Amino acid sequence: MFIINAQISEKIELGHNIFLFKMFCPEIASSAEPGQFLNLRINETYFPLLRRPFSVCDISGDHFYILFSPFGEGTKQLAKKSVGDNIDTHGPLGKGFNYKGEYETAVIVAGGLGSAPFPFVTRKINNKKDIISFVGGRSQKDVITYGMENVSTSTDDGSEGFEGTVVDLLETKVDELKSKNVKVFGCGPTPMLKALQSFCSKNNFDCEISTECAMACGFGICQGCPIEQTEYKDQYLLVCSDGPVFNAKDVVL
Amino acid sequence: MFIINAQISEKIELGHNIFLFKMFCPEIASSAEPGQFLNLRINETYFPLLRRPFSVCDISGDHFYILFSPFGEGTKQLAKKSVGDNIDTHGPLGKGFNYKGEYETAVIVAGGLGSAPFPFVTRKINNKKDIISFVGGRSQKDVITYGMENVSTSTDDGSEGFEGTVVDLLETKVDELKSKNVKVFGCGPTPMLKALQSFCSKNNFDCEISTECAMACGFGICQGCPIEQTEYKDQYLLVCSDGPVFNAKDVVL
Amino acid sequence: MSKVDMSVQVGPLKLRNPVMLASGCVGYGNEISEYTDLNTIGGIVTKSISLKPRKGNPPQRIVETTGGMLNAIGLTNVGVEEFVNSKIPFLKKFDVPVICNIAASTVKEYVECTQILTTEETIKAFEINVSCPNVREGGLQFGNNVKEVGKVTGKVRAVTEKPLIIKLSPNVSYISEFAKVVKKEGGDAVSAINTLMGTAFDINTRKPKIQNVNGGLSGPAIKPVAMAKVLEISRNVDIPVIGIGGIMSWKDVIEFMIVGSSAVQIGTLNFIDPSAPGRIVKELEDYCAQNGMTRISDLTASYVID
Amino acid sequence: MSKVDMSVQVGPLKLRNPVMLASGCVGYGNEISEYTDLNTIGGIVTKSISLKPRKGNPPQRIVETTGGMLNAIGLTNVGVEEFVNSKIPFLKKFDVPVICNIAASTVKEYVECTQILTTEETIKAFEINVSCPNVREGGLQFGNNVKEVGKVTGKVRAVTEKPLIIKLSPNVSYISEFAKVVKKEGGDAVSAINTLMGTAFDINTRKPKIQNVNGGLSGPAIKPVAMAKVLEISRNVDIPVIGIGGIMSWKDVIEFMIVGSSAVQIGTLNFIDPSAPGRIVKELEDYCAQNGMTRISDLTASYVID
Ligand SMILES: Cc1cc2nc3c(=O)[nH]c(=O)nc-3n(C[C@H](O)[C@H](O)[C@H](O)COP(=O)(O)OP(=O)(O)OC[C@H]3O[C@@H](n4cnc5c(N)ncnc54)[C@H](O)[C@@H]3O)c2cc1C
Ligand SMILES: Cc1cc2nc3c(=O)[nH]c(=O)nc-3n(C[C@H](O)[C@H](O)[C@H](O)COP(=O)(O)OP(=O)(O)OC[C@H]3O[C@@H](n4cnc5c(N)ncnc54)[C@H](O)[C@@H]3O)c2cc1C
Ligand SMILES: Cc1cc2nc3c(=O)[nH]c(=O)nc-3n(C[C@H](O)[C@H](O)[C@H](O)COP(=O)(O)O)c2cc1C
Ligand SMILES: Cc1cc2nc3c(=O)[nH]c(=O)nc-3n(C[C@H](O)[C@H](O)[C@H](O)COP(=O)(O)O)c2cc1C
Ligand code: FES
Ligand code: FES
Repeated sequence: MFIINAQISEKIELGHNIFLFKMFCPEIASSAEPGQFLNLRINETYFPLLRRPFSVCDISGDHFYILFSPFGEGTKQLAKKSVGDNIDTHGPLGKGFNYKGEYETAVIVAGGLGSAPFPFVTRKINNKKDIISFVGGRSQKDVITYGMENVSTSTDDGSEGFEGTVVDLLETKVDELKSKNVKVFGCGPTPMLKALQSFCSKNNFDCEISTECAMACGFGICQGCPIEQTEYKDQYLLVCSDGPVFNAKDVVL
Repeated sequence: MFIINAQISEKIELGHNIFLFKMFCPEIASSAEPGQFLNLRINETYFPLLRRPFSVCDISGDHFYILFSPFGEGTKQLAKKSVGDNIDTHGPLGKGFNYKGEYETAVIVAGGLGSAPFPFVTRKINNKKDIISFVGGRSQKDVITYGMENVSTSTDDGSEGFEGTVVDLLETKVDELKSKNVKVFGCGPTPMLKALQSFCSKNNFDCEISTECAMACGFGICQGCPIEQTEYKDQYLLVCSDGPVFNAKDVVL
Repeated sequence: MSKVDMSVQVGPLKLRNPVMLASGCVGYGNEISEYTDLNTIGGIVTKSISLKPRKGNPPQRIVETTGGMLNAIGLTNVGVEEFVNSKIPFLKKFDVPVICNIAASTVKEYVECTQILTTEETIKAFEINVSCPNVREGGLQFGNNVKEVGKVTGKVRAVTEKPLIIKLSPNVSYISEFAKVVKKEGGDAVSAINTLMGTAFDINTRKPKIQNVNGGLSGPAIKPVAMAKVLEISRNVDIPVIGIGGIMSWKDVIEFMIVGSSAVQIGTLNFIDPSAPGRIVKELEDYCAQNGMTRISDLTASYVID
Repeated sequence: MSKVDMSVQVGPLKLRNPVMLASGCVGYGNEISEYTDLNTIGGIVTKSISLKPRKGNPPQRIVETTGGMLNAIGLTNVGVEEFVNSKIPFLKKFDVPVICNIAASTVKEYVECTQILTTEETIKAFEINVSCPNVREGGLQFGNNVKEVGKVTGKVRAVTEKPLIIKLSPNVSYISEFAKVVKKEGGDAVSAINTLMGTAFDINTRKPKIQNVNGGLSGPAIKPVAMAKVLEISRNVDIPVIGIGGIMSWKDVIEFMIVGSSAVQIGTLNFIDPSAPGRIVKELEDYCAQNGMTRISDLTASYVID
């Protein structure tokens, strides 16, 4: 784990208010795993005070990518940064996706900004397993398919792809999925992850989800990010250090 | 008085860590008087929380100038701004120099960043009265003579001009000054203003000084900036609205 | 957009909207009236008035801290007489409820002040400042002592029929105990909070940055503390609360109302942007309209706690 | 540059330098040891330990505020037994004074915990947390009640010879009253301050942003309040103070020492920059050397007040 300056080397606007930053940082680029995250100090002042977590979106050579949308104070300030600016970065942090296993087909399920970790996951799995990706959003502009393979889309308002949630879309493909030896990888808002969790449980699909929680430290020292366990109720797990990726069976959302 | 965006149209580095910003703002440019100040909101966040006061350094057409040195949090952030950036500006505020009067020769005395208001004062007086300027600093790099006329300099370490304080320098010219009908205009650190005050009192020179005080509001509503009166001891004056310029006879430093 | 009823009731005091200007942060209204039309705001609370004029503390009185500021003004004010003669006439020109804030060093002085001022028609209510942390003789002991606060409330109540608001100190363990005694002694409402006690030192001179050593902390830094105090009162005592502390936007006003405020006061923000109060009133109205609310007062104590 | 004596004495407890890591902000030292060499800091205070393991509060436990953060962890901890079995062995590997922080709901539980742990050689001192604002049964009533704090101090004193530090609540009017009773009952030092009580609400859901409703405010926003509390104790009670609250840099450490701290603790800053404590130690040493100081402890209570 590093606390290190990463320099913005490219600033790409992927779509309406969706930013992709390419950051130069060999240390992180060479050590990050898919599903891990980086905790960024937005600036040197105390506004915002705490770091902000972002998934490792992708890695290429000495660079890592992050993908985000200006939303609150921190992400708004981040969006205003320019090429050449340095950002104090803590990471790679947390436990990522267990993408290696025995399965044949990776089923990627992303909602909104939940697409962020999947370009890197896709790059790692590609050519080793089949990939089917399902990407949902509220509306067309919220559907982020950057860096993903074999994509079907859904929108709540029907402005693109299937009309309904991404898990509704998944339901329509359940027979096809059942015919394969799949492993599901999900990331998105908690209600979506809940739906995905019960969909996978019902259909007995192995499923890993990347969860979110307000964080203070991002590396296990503040106890700020508890998540309830399915089995062992006496103790929470920590999203930042036991996760953010968990097997869907192990946690209560 | 306005609360209005002023846009940086030029950013000049006058010397080692001394900045001159040219700001586009017709409303302020057309209404400011020499010795008044502007209260700048450094950014939209609460870091820093309060505005920061800067003298109107000069006016030209639709522009005003400010002169400053990165020093604390606010001025450091200000120094990082770029041409094109807007700065939320409150002003013009306070009472400026009474430069019109009956005198023949204006004697300008500035210490360090106390030079800030004098380019504008000089522009206003020039061609109407004689001007003699005395500019002091700790060392050569602290002597700011920008926009001033007929300048003698002093430094504490003797690295430029007279070796000693600017008031020491003034002392050496006392006979010459006494032979004229002078009015003294001073701005600089409080110890310098004190020395100037007693110098002028001793020699019976009419003298106006621009004072400094920590401020919260800058326009008379917080009572944060008191200055003791010479005569009427029951009540303070306010630096921001009764000043910042006072007749040296009227206030206790 | 439908018309929203922006008026609120703080006990017997009716305001056209919940946004008031806090004591000590708008002087006597003159300067701020150039930036915010006083006819559009809910009310203005004057700088604390005492029986005799007060010079206040020597400089330095102000220092900025992270997300806040310390002040030790020392209740500089013109005194009751000058207030009546020169400040009230200005405020009379506006159609805005004037709440007169009173500070004193003894119960007797609080009573005398109120007695003199209660006949002034322009004054629509009193706010009794029992909580100024910067005056050595008075203030602190009152504000942190339940019995004294009760006594001041009762005695002042006896000499005025006008709405009586007690402004509470946050530098106590259980602020609701103070709100309880205010209610018991006939107070109509409480204001919460005044500033938190704080200090800052210069590491080179080793001297306090403000001459009075301690000052009162205000600004967004204290908002979470102020919110908790308002909520504590709201959950434990049936008395209207005026929420104060670190309000910087219309969102903060809503948040303060949700935890129990009937109205709010804006302090430090006026120094940074004196046009903010007027703008916030408009933004609140837009918010209510957009959310299909008919009365802003429905927000008061609308918190949802499992 | 001449060699500076960086050591400080907190009552009977000698530290190699004044920079300690605050309870609850460094877990049990494992994670932070990757960023700051524990052998270089003054001391580490463990997360509050209770007799039995505690699950703590449900999420959301954290929310950021202006210049600060609210937390309501709820004293999540592994309990005394697991602490001894699995956490102490790790800390044993370092040459750093371990101060064991204890939290409990009853005086009896404080005593039992201390009794069990006092035999652990690795533990060099106890810090008794009488001031956690997030635990409903315990904590608050102790911390805001002078008698209870006195009682806890006396009873715990009776069962340990090790240096005994009481960590005080800031949510009181006169913190020096608490320091006085600690001294009287045989406590060796006080830590000031724990977090301020605060809250924040979501204006859309109208629910508290943290599940526990109230949380503890920490970070630079509270520094002026913490400074005033330390100064109050230092001016009124002859007992060593460990200053805590919003320290973000070496300058803040100096400021806390000037107003009376013998040592300090760093909390929230660890979350933002876990390498800061080690760096601050170096920066302090440079500052002292550059200013021709021979002993950093000379800074303690070196304030100049006219
Ligand atoms: C492990 C992890 C990985 C993440 N990866 C990405 C990513 O790749 N791209 C991306 O855009 N975002 C990502 N996020 C979310 C991102 O961290 C938040 O959007 C960001 O912290 C918001 O900061 P802000 O200052 O803009 O908003 P703030 O001003 O901090 O927040 C605005 C509002 O949103 C709420 N909020 C803030 N963060 C969260 C959260 N995590 N969950 C729920 N509510 C929240 C706040 O309470 C507040 O009410 C990730 C979060 C986690 C925990
Ligand atoms: C009427 C007026 C006109 C001014 N004009 C100019 C100008 O033209 N150019 C210029 O460079 N500066 C000017 N100043 C001073 C300028 O406002 C301060 O330098 C600035 O506020 C510092 O802000 P900062 O955030 O950089 O420093 P901060 O971080 O706020 O301050 C750093 C340290 O300096 C102290 N400090 C801050 N301001 C003052 C002050 N005014 N007096 C004494 N100590 C202070 C603080 O207490 C703190 O300890 C003027 C001040 C006044 C009152
Ligand atoms: C400079 C200043 C002066 C103040 N003077 C008074 C006063 O005279 N009487 C009073 O009751 N409160 C006074 N206050 C307290 C404010 O009215 C308010 O309670 C406090 O500042 C918190 O609100 P804020 O965070 O919005 O500023 C003063 C506050 C400041 C900052
Ligand atoms: C997330 C968090 C958890 C904390 N847990 C404890 C604790 O278990 N015991 C305790 O005595 N103090 C606890 N504290 C209080 C800190 O030790 C410290 O007193 C406080 O945070 C102020 O210091 P700071 O502003 O440097 O963070 C905790 C603080 C935070 C932010
Ligand atoms: S965010 Fe601090 S422990 Fe997870
Ligand atoms: S700075 Fe507020 S009155 Fe002068």
